[in-house]
Amino acid sequence: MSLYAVLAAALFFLGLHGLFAARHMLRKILALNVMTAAVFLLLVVLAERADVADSVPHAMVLTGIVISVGVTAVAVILVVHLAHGRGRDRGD
Amino acid sequence: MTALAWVGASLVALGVPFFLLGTLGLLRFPDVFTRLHALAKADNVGLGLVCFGLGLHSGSLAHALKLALIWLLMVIASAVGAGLVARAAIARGVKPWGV
Amino acid sequence: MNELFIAIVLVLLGNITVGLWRVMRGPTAADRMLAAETFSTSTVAIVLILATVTGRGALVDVALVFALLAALAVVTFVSRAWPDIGEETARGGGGPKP
Amino acid sequence: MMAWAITAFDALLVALLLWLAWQAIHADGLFRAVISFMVFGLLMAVAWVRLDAPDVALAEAAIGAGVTGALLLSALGRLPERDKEAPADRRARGLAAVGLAALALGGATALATIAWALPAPGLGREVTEALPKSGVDNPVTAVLLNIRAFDTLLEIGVLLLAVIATWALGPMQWSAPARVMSPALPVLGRLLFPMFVLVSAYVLWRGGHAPGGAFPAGALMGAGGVLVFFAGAKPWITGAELDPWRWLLSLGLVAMLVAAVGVGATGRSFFEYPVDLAGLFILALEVAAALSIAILLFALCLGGRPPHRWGSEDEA
Repeated sequence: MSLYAVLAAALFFLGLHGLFAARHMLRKILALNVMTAAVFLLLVVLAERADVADSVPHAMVLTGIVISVGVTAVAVILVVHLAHGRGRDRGD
Repeated sequence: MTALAWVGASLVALGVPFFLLGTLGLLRFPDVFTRLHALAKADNVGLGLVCFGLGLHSGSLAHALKLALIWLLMVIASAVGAGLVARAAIARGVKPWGV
Repeated sequence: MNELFIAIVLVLLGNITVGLWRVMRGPTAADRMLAAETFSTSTVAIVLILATVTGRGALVDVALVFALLAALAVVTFVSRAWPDIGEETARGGGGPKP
Repeated sequence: MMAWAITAFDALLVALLLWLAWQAIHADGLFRAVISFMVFGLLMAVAWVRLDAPDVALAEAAIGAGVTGALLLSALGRLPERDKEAPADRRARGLAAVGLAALALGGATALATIAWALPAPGLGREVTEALPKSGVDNPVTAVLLNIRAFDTLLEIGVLLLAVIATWALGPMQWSAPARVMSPALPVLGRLLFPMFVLVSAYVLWRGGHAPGGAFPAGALMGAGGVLVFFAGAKPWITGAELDPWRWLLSLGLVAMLVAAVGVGATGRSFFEYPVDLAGLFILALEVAAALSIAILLFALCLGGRPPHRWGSEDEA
């Protein structure tokens, strides 16, 4: 299981790096999603470690998954609007 | 019961070569239309064998019916998907290999 | 028997790994999409076998959800995305959108 | 033999997930990135299975592999320009990436070790003790709809806000009818719709005593709605009559608020259900939450205000 803890940490930094390094907005959204996945992973791994099976982190992750899809949807629509707005400004 | 479980397990094992062949087709076939076969045929036979085998292995009818439903849904999805991708590819002007 | 099943699951995951080559290579968007669809079939098989190994019936439901939604990606791709995407290198395909 | 094979499986899965995440952020071509991310979501569900979190795996299967993929692919079709990266600075970025990767690996191991060293009593014992009074047998459902029902209330509120935000930005962003018509599409919609209803109801019903419940059921129903809609079905309510939309979209939030405040009339505090009626309360809230999550996800996937008449709209 410790393998997955390392995965969570690595994914988090990967996503953080992507959030700054990626040029295209859509990639930034993907990076953000990778980071959320990493956080969920860490929560579930820690829940696994507890002495008694702990369902509170699972419930939090369930809530988090639904919220992250909401955030992704809003961000994606904003990117689409942004892309079209930019195109008009440049005159093409 | 144990005999049934063994038959089921060997059916599951028998499904694996189909997945491998499907991936081989995915990698080696020359164009989209031929590669569709890998998706629509080989993998679904593999999944069918796995589902059938696991159904026999579990020895419970309800479980086996659920597995059959899963297989049916996957077959529908890949049949429709393959047809759609082929249509879209033709509409886009992708030429079949050798034509 | 569980040993056999775990070995099979390992082989299937390796199979996905090899298939990723097609996602990376393309050449058309349809090829990448196709490869992703193939992976979802393999994933259903992996989840089903893991369900048997761990004896958790709930995992079969996970596979059921996958199977139900398997068509969603292809349908979205064909009806929404592909007609508009400028292809990187289409084999005799249409060029990028004007 | 078994332990070895399981470790190999985990290692391969972890390596694949890292590789796919890297590809999603840095691969050439947006489409390749999106497909990599979709495969990433698929394999994350396998990771949840390995981590013994079937509830999360169910939700991830419906949302990560379903709704998010559909959202990203639809957006890709609407983006006018491909992301062009100047080839000149790609080498410099590659070097920077190597440095950052080293840094990240160091930081990652440090973080993982720290997380590992944390004391981990967890709340498992408390939940198990409260379970008989909660009204259901599945601890995750108990946490979501009784013990921490407040979180669920806020979460549905966030989803509602997201829908309001996207609809406020203008009309629907992707057209309703499919671009490539095929006789298989309407058949697919007709065939799958009853299956979606059936399986969602089943997942919802199972939530009381086994993994499942309002979240996966709602997500599945929402994703199913999107699939059937993309296959050519037209919802019976349009954008011309927004009242039904308003009621449907706020259904879950209203139900949760009524349950939260309503118990106050009998002198109880916020979300404190009567113990003997808790099961009933949770069932009602689950149905409301599932329907509401389904409708909200569907509304999100429209990518904007629905048109006045289906099928006649022009894209913005």
